[in-house]
Amino acid sequence: METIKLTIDKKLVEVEKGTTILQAAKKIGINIPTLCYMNLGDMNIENKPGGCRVCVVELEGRRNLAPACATDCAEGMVIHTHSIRVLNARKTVVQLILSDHPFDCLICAKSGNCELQSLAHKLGIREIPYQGEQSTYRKDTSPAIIRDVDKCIMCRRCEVMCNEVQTVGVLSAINRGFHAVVAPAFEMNLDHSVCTYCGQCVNVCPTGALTEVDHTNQLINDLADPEKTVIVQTAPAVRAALGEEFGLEAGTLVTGKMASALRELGFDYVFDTDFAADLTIMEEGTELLDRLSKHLAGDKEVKLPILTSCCPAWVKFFEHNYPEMKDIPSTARSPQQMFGSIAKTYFADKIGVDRKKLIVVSIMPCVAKKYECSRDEFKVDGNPDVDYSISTRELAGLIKRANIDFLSLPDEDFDHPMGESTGAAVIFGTTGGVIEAAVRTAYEVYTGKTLKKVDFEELRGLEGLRSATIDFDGLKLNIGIAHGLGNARKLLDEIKAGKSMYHAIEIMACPGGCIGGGGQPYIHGDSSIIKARHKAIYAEDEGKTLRKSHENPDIIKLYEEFLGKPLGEKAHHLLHTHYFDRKKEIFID
Amino acid sequence: MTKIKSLAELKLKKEELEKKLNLREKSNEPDKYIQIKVGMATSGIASGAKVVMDFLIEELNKRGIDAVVTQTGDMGYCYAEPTIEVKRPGEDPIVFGYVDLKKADEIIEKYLKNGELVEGIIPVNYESIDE
Amino acid sequence: MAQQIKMHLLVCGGTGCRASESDQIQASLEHELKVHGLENEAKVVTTGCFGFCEKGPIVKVIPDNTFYVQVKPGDAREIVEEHVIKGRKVERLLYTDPENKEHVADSKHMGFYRKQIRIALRNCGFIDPENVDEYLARDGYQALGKVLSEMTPEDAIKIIKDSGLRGRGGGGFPTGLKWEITRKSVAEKKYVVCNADEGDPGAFMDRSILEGDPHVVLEAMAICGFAIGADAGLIYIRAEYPLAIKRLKIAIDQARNYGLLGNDILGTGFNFDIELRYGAGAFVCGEETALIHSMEGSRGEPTFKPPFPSVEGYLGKPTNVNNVETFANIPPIINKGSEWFAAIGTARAKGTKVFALAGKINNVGLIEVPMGTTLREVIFEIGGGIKDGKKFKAVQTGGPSGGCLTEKHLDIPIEYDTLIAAGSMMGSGGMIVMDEDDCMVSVAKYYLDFTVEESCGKCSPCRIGNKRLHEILETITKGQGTMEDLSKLKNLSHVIKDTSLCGLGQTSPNPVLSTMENFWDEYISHVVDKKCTSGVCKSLMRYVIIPENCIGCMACARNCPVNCITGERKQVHFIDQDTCIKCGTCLEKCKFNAIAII
Amino acid sequence: MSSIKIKLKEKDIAQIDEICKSFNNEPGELINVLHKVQTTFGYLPAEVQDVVANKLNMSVAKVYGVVTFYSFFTMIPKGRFPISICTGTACYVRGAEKVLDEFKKQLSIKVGESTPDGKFSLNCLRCVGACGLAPVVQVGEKTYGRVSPDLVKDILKNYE
Repeated sequence: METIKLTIDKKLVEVEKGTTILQAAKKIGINIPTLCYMNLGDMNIENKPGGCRVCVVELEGRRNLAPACATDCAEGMVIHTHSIRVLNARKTVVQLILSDHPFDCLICAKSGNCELQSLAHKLGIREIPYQGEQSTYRKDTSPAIIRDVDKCIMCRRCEVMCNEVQTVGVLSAINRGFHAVVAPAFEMNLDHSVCTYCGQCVNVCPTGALTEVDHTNQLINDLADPEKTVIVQTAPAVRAALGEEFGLEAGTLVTGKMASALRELGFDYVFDTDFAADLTIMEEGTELLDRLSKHLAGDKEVKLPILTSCCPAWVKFFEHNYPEMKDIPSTARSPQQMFGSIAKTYFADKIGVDRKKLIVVSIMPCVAKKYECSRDEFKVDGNPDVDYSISTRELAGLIKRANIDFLSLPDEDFDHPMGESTGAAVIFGTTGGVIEAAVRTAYEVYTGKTLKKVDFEELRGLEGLRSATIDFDGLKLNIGIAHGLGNARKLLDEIKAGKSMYHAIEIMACPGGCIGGGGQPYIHGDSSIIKARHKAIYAEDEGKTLRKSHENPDIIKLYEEFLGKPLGEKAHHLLHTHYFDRKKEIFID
Repeated sequence: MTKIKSLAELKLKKEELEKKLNLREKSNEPDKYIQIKVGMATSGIASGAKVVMDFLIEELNKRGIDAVVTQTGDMGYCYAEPTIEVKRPGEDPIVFGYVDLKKADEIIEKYLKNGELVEGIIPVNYESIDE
Repeated sequence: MAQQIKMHLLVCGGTGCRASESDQIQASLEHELKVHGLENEAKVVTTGCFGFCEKGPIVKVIPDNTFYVQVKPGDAREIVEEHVIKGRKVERLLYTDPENKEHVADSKHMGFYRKQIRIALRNCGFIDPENVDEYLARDGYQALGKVLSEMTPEDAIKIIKDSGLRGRGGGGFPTGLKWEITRKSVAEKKYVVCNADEGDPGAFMDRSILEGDPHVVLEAMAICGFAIGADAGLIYIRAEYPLAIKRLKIAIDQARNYGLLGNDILGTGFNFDIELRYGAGAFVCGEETALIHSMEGSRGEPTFKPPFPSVEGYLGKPTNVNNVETFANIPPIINKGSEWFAAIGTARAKGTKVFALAGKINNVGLIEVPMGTTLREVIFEIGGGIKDGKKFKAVQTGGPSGGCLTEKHLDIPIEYDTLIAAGSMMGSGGMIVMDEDDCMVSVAKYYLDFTVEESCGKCSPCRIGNKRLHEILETITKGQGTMEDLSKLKNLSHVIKDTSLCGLGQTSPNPVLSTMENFWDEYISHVVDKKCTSGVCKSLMRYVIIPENCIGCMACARNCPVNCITGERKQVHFIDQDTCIKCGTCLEKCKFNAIAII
Repeated sequence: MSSIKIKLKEKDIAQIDEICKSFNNEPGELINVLHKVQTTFGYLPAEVQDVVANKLNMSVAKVYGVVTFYSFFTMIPKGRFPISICTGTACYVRGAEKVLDEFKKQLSIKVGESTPDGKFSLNCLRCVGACGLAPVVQVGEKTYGRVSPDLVKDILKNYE
């Protein structure tokens, strides 16, 4: 590999050809500030528009300043990252950005997590000499995401996520010059658009321009209401990330502390979505085997591959983009919704509470889940199965607000009956997990044999598109896995063209699966955090005594006492759903 | 239009076409060429100036002499019409009077080709009739 | 014997003259010739722009080079009856020399044309742009033939390099070097792009070339294609130029019919064809990366260079982008040789440059002069000096990216580096002349207004910084500026130049910096004295009554739209400054010079 | 930028379809397509952009992003007599701003707007290249040169 020698702030550094000044500086411990730049190296996502001009550096012999993020190193370069010229330019640029930014930091949802705020702090900005017109736009509140475009700084990260990574295409830079911002077509509201609410835009937004809808105040009121029984379910990916908000190293599992914090907050029952994940496997796995055997028997009516349906953003994505294939995904509801459905029937009966007085709250690594629980088909007489969903970030905020010293909390268990789960359910939290869990169960059901090894390494990893063939005792089952909607689109297009080789496909909207969900703690460009969460999920799985969904005793009991059998009538009614053609559902306002 | 299939064909084409543009090409740099001005006022036309002018243009072209033939208004020598002014490159202009076709032919053959003066020169003391 | 055509009546068919009904002049002339049975003796030819737009529409009579100005359709009869038939020039339509007030009959003797050397414009106003045969007659496509049949691509590049030709679009990058870099980029597909997105307000040289000589661009692009190894060309042209688009389309069809575009050009096996792409009103698309994104159907936002288009351009393929005027120089260079070209101009800038002269100048129009000609020659000799005998104040070169130069710069020779050294730039060749009535703060504000409107919004210094610059200038012209504003202007200007992503932002503060440098006093008088000496900034103007002259006729008071003038008949009147909207009606109505602006 | 709601007829959609097809439904031809469509409809209402996006298989957000980027494209229907005032530098220094102000005053509309009766719309454009005639005003296809503020009334009278 060809190397290049250059000088940065009087230090000599040798780097590979193709290294940017920003990377070279980092290598020798010089952290040049950036704002629009984003590099999620492990996920292969990069945003480098060179637009904010915060990372400019002085390059000897060059007429103007160079953006460190976009300029490749060249032999013999002499670079100054903090000369007076650079410092003045950088400060002025940030002052300019601030001059067209609302001054509501104190009450901004992003306060404390805002990259613009920390930058202003880092650069010691104490005044904004360039005052003038500020752009004003309408605030847009959807079921999951709030857009406050006044705070858009045109970093274009969300645009990259929405278009290049997710291929959803809701957001685009619009207008020109001073009025340029990122927005949906015609500045329409998100709920009129094809937005999937995956929340990847929220995850990368450096400011408060894109945030999730806040349900914490509603929760606080419900918890305080003596008339109401408030129960909670927590998704698997939450426990692998919540600790980050309390300064724990990424990948630290906080399952026990989380359970105890939820109890402290005042929930009447602390349950686990993992319980519902095991239930999902029972239904979805059975559906897979059912469709598979019919297909193998030559039934032309039965289509393969079967697609997972746990992810609400993914569901909305195919409803908008591939409605003609809406009979392909599994009809199984997501774990969140299965939980809600069982909670408001089986469990409500058990504790003798009317479903209207029973508040089911979910803690999700996701913002699309907020939208999912608002869907009409998940309501009974207008009462939702899951009342609302709280993101990992919101939960952390609540814990802090309630003066709970999270780190010194004891580890506690979930309540019964809906707190029992297996390792198969835990791995729902990461890409490949759902299908691995399904395979664990389907294998044993199909072959009648017990798996010697439950770990299917071939299904794991963080590659955006993966495939593996699992030997079901002679039946070669082709499995496809996609995370990130752009990758999903590739598999969908294959199916549409009749070229798909898969029997079953797992799709998760967010890169990394739920661990990289739109409701997770901000990673601020550090994709190694996703990796750490990924590891933690498998560690939790490994630590479980039960690792196959069909072995979950409370699930077995649930079928015995209440549901009957998987895909049975009651199960069909409570645990399955149907999909809508949303192709024409675009409104222009 | 037929396609031009080689550089040689393109050159031939140019030669053929440039004749049509000759008029403009020459007037662009008139000093490089013989300039002939034909007095074409009413009296001139009556006395046959137009015929002379047409003859000159036709014959110069036929005999391969590059010249710019323009018409001009009354030259002020009504008595001697038709009159023409001839200016060879780098030389002073000369005005001929009573130019009929025969005289025109003589002017072409003798003066234009070889610089030999012919009879019928009107002595003048100005540089050009236009200025 | 068949009558021979002995007279050509050239009618300008450029946009400017077309706007003054030159197409009707053409029709009337043709009609009159027919009426007089002269169709076989004289012919009417529509040409491109003569350059002398100030006095359009122009009709030029060949062979005697009679130059008729401001012709109306109704003048056709007189031209035919007097000039064509009787050989008498129509005196009243001749150009009048502003110096000696005499009619100039022959365009060769007009001051406007005397100092010009026309290379890029050589066919403009000379040939019928819709007739390929006229182009062929003037050595058209000979250069292409020569390159294809007798040269290697390297030979062609060498000639262009040796000629010293530099890009005429603004940056002045050596054209031959650009071609060489694109040639050396290895790819299975490459493109030649002609940048015809002329966006400088007040510049129209590219449009004139496209309208007056479209084939030269096609020929040059094909030559470039051969040199760099491309078989596809794209012309990115402003949609606001319908006439140029029409003529380009005709030219492309004609060239294809002759086999001068398409496959196996001139039997050499070389394939090259050209398509048009339309701009849609975005100045920034003159920047080559933005232009490429626009051609790809996206927002015309520039991207950071490198990679340069020569390496990674249209659809990710190596792309050579040159502007119209640059291309227009290529065929003559190939035909006449690099030495011929290099002999024109100065040591560092070869050849000629086309300028669009506009503003407060007598001869508005398009001119072409050798590099190194002085501003004084251009403005006072070719341009005929300042309109209405006013005093020259400044000349703005380089469009919104350039700066304002003053009296003291008049004798510098015009070339890329000297203009930059003087605080301006060549740009695409717009030259706007200003006189004593122009307020330089307002001029700077005008340009910033343009930049703010045309900024793409991608990078923050340009998006927000220019807006703030404009706002500060606005404050100053309103009389609310402070000295601190002036230092803010300076710092902001430097930072915007230093940090902006593309050429637009990197040069947009130039009008501010150059006016501050050259007209500091004017800024001070706006800020400190609250006065606009040119009388442009309304807020700084006060209409007052001169008591000695006021006879109390009440004309001003009666006509004041806001009734802010009071006073009894035969008494001195008074203008209430708080109510006055500075419309100037009183000044207009007063017959006694009793109203003054202070 | 919200626009007036319109309902597209079958034949309008067929027309857009045809235009897109003539460019092979190529997303890279978006700008050429929009030019053609705007020529056909006079402007680019949201519904039309939606159809274009659909036909070219691209996101309507991107189409809108392009439409709002280029000043040539408009989402507001132009008046029957669109008035464009050249504000290029040559026209500016020869008084275009005053002419523009007079038009605004006479028509009581701002730049980019149409009169309530849909008769006139007012726009600025950058240099039509007729700098010899500065200041220049175009009304539809007709160009007026050397316009001064007091000529504005007369120009408008031509369209009564």
